[in-house]
Amino acid sequence: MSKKTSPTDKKKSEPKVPGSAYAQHPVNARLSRDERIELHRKMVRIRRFEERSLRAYQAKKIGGFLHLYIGQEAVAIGCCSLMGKNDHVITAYRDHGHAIAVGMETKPLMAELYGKATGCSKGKGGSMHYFDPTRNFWGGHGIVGGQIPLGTGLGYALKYRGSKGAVMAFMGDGAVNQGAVHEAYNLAALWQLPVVFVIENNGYSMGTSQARSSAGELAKRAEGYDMPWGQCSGHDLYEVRAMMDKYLTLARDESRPSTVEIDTYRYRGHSVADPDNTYRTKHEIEEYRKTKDPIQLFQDHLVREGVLDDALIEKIDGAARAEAEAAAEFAEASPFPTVEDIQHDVYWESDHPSERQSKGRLFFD
Amino acid sequence: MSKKTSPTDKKKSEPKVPGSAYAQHPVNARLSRDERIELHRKMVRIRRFEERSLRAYQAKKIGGFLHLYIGQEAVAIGCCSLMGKNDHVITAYRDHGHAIAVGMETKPLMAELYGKATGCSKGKGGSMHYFDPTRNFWGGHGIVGGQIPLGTGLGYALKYRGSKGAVMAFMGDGAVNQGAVHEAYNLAALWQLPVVFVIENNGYSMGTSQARSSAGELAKRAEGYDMPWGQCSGHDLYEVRAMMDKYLTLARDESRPSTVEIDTYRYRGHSVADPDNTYRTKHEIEEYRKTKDPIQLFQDHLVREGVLDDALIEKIDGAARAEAEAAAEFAEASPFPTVEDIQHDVYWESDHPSERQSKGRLFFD
Amino acid sequence: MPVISYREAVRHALAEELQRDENVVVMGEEVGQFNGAYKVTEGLLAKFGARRVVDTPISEAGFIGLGIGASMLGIRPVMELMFWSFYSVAFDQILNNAANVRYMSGGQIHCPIVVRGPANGGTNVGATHSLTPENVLANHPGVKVVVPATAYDAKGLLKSAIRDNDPVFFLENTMLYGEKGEVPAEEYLVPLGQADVKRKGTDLTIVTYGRSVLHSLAAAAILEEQHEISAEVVDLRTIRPLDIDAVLTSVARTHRVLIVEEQKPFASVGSQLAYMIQKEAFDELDAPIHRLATIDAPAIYSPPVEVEQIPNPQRVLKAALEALQ
Amino acid sequence: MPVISYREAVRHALAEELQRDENVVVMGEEVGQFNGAYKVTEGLLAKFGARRVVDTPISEAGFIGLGIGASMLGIRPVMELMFWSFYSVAFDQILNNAANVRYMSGGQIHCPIVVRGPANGGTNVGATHSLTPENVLANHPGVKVVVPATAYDAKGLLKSAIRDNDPVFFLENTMLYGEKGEVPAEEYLVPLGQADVKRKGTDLTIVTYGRSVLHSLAAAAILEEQHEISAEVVDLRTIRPLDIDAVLTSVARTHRVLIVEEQKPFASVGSQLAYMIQKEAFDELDAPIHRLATIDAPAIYSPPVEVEQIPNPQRVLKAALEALQ
Ligand SMILES: Cc1ncc(C[n+]2csc(CCOP(=O)(O)OP(=O)(O)O)c2C)c(N)n1
Ligand SMILES: Cc1ncc(C[n+]2csc(CCOP(=O)(O)OP(=O)(O)O)c2C)c(N)n1
Ligand SMILES: [Mg+2]
Ligand SMILES: [Mg+2]
Repeated sequence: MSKKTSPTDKKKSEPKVPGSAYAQHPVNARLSRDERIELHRKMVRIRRFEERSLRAYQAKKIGGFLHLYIGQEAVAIGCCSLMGKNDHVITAYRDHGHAIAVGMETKPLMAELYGKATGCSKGKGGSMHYFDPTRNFWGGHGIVGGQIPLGTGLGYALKYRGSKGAVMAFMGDGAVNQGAVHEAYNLAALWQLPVVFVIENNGYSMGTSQARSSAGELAKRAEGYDMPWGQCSGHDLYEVRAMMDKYLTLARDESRPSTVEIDTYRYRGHSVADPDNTYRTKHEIEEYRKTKDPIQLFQDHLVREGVLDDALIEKIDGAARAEAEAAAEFAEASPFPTVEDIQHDVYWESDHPSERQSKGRLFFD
Repeated sequence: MSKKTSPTDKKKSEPKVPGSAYAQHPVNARLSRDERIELHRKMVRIRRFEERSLRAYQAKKIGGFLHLYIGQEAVAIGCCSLMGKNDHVITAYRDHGHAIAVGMETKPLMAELYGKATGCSKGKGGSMHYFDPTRNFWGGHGIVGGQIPLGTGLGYALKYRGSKGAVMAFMGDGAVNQGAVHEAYNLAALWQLPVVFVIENNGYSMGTSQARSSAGELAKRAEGYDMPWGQCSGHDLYEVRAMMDKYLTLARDESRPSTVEIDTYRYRGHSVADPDNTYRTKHEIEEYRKTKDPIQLFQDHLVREGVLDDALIEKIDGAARAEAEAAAEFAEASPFPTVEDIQHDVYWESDHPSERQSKGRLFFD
Repeated sequence: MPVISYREAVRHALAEELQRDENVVVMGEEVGQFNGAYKVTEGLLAKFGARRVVDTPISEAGFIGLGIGASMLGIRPVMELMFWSFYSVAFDQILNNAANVRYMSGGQIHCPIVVRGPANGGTNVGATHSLTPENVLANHPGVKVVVPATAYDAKGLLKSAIRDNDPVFFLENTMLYGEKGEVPAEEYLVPLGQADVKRKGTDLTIVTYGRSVLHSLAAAAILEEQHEISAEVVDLRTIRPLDIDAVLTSVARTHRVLIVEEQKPFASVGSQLAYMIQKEAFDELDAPIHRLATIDAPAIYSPPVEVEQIPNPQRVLKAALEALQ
Repeated sequence: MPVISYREAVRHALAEELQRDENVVVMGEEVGQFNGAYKVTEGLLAKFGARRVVDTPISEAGFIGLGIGASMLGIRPVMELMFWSFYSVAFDQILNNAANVRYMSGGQIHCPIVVRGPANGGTNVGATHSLTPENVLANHPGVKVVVPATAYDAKGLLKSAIRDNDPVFFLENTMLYGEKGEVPAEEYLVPLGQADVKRKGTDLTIVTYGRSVLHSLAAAAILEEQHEISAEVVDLRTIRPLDIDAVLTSVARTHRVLIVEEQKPFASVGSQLAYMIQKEAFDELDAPIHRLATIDAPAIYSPPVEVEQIPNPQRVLKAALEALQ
């Protein structure tokens, strides 16, 4: 077993003084007051949305898996807040945060969890499969690591078209051990595609700690492909933005790929079904909550900066709770897909019968 | 496209003076006169065997693919000459050299190429699928990179049993870009399995130069898994042995995996069907032949050492030619499998009907 | 007889075989410390230790390939795929290496490996997590494919699978893990390749396997009660080897066939059965062979709709009545 | 009409579509500088340049996944698998991503990708290189599967495939690359999903596709000459969508069916056809549906034996006579 540094002692970049060392980074310094508030608001909206979805799950309104992002909000918000119009995002099944970060409405998101026809994927995808191509959001993918070649292909398309954009292809710390990820690394490095591979390292793949699943440092594997890489803490939203800005710029301006490993933490079990009692201590979770909660940390920054005060914090939180509740009501009131709907959205051609060119039977019984 | 060193300027370890810098390495110094001659003889036997097989292919005695190892002989012989009784070998489809190196007889090898029932795989495997488990030789595998997890599993079995042995899992320079290889690296490093991953870097995967297929240095990818790695020239048999001895010992004594990249060269096309005129110059091939031929280089060493003289060289060569001819005659005279044989060797159970435990139909029509 | 769950039955089979044979190793994602994603392997790590019960990274091609390699040297790995769906990333190892290496070596090698895990829909996990690959697996000569429907069968078949010298792919079902059944306290084996008539009948043969057996039995009960129709339910239990004789024997008595399977229809196990039945019992058939399969689309997430996409008792009932027309 | 080879027909289709649509990209191992492992793409790099004709590393999961991702943004990649057998390492990308992403997104995404390459036995390349996965592919709703037998069909179908907005898997055959046929000089398309009666007949319907069409035609000629039997040969051309009506029309005239396919038999395309024919034309059948498939074992290397393992004219002839008994 190779020696490992645990996520907790790896945070070399942790601020030593109150306030973020990264607040002055140009990408943060230039943020307006409203923009800062909006970043905070989005994190709060994710958290309240997910807490509400958890209650819906417990009430058996939601089937299948529900992988909560609670604790990781600064990663998706930090990264996606840097998106320009030619930037694209793809991620794994823990996708609620990214969906809200790219600007999706919470009503269709909640409806998707309820399996309703009004869901963002018409109730066909569920929690793991949020999509919104109109917002450059390409899912939501269930097979660990399987989205990474797709993301690399988005980068390929950008370069092919000459669009000056970047792709953020998110994955977990467990996903780096999928072969497809490495094949994609090599392709991106060999062809110099504008892709930032973002490893959201929350320390565990289900019940397996990083040390029990991966030899070596995760981001460092990029070196084997001559790819630049970085590591940062994902608790401080300013830090995420500072780090990602550099690699997104590298992708957009020089079409160079990179790997960025962002340390983060999930408070909840792997999915709602995970009893979460075999692989980490309650103490570990509490420590994170107390000292590194990304919403709390950023809120503190903004209070210190004079951007937020208690009243505004309350107001934002209340609105986020109300929004989550409204989303649940919308979901509840929406209709389920019909049995006929099962065979829609399978083929482009059968969804566009008047444009169909092929003949013959497409479906069998 | 990332900057690459071509195989020719990478041979930092090349001897500056006539004679091998590695002759004095203990693993070489301790070789008896007869052992040295045997090493030479085996390389010559490989080459004559393959030249004979090429003629048979041209005479349409052989079907499918024929991937010749000519030019790479010092790699298989150097590596396999270090095998102890608990050491195991697995490789890809370019497997004739390894088969002879582990001690397989050339008659069943040639018969296999002819598709005869007397072949080492009963005519079922062909050139790409030589096997001899009694000699710890686990094939001969056609899917690029697919043998590497298997080899890792051999190492797992050794460790599980507490056998002090090592596995050499060979692959080409193109194979490192298969996902399964990386998954195996991580497993071997994480679990500290006694496997040496040997990259036989002949500069090309089919018609694709290393620079066009792989970002970064090949062996260096091992670093991403905290695995020790080395590079050496594969033209000098002494050098191969010196390098491999170190990593085999690491595997046997400390159960540590490693990756060794051995620079080598194939004179022939990728397979006999490759016209070999789109991706490298005749000049490049001739240069290798003249200055780096592994048989010639080792022969020169042995002549300088007073171990070989012209008469003995002639005798060895003559015997190797005669052996190849005898193998071809054996192959020619042997029977083909029958149509009934098609369904033998599919299931252990149907091959052992008296021990069969299952019921029902195993084969369909 | 003790009544235990399907989950426990699988666990007991694993424990007994771990106990019996030092070469048996249980390996997979989360099988040890986490006690199994579906708790099938609960307690095995504590009992047998980390040498025999091994947690792996998320590298299905890597660790299944590793298991195949180890099996060539006599280890008997029982690999858990958290979902059989993930065979998609290990396809080459499973179906080129495990299935072919004996053949390509002219019979010199065999691979006593078991790959097991759930393969089913009905839990709203969407298109990529609901593959039911028994047809794809069984298409490849060299492998064996088992799909047990009950606790009794699961235990007896898994023990046979682990002792088998060929690669055996064992397809469980998350919807069955909690189902209970009588399982003898003493050791027993169920041989691979032997079908089981789960209900006797005279008017219609329902050929099925896996969870669809339960749906078929439920439908058969309704057929009896409400329609005075006597349906025979033949549970294949094993797809390859296939007990076609049991099927033909039943057809020779009922002359009508409905195949029920939780599969996408095109080139399914049911297609194969239909071909064989009409070929080998043409004159016995009074009507076309009918089939009820999963509605032909990727698995939908929406919970109440997914219930209608896969076989369920009402769908079986309807199909049975159609088959009898 | 010009007579060109199947290989040239495929190449012309690629060239014409590269010319027509700036979004078409040809990608795969050795397709560019090496001119293609089987020389299908010869000259395309020289003509269209490295932006449109792209050599890849040996990373099928990686580059096909990349192609799928690019197709979501409107690129129309035509990916070459050097052998379709190598789908084994890209299975997840092909059958979880390309096949499902439209569905899982509720129809927001489509993947206009083509994956093409040879899928056949008969060239003595052994078990791992001789997969014929049309049944496995077509089992997955969301994809289309094409298996052309002639130069004319190959060109017309490939052009349709490239213009199709769904993922199309196009299975060629190394044994056919050198076969010549008439191909119009002017542009034409053959729609996917339309079978072609390659020979008219009255006594027996031979349903087949791919290279087996040629064997079936050869056998039909012998049947006519030596046995006075008139066999109709229906070439499916496309497996999914399936022109089942063409098959049923023929069966309604001949009342006897032989299916010929170069596939492992269990759960093959032929199984599916048999199910459908007996279901939809039960009363038209005068005898059981027969099937001739590859002899059920991994592909043997030995050249003269492999000829006997896969369908060939003599095996088709024998099977046809049996089907007529
Ligand atoms: C190929 C594959 N194997 C296994 C799984 C089951 N699985 C889903 S998530 C997961 C853990 C992934 O951990 P990580 O990549 O760290 O992401 P995180 O859940 O922490 O966000 C596993 C094993 C899967 N979905 N796909
Ligand atoms: C998965 C897979 N993809 C493609 C091929 C076709 N193929 C066979 S050998 C080869 C080149 C391999 O090159 P390398 O690994 O450098 O080995 P070398 O031939 O030089 O010994 C290719 C592309 C294959 N057999 N398997
Ligand atoms: Mg994680
Ligand atoms: Mg090479």
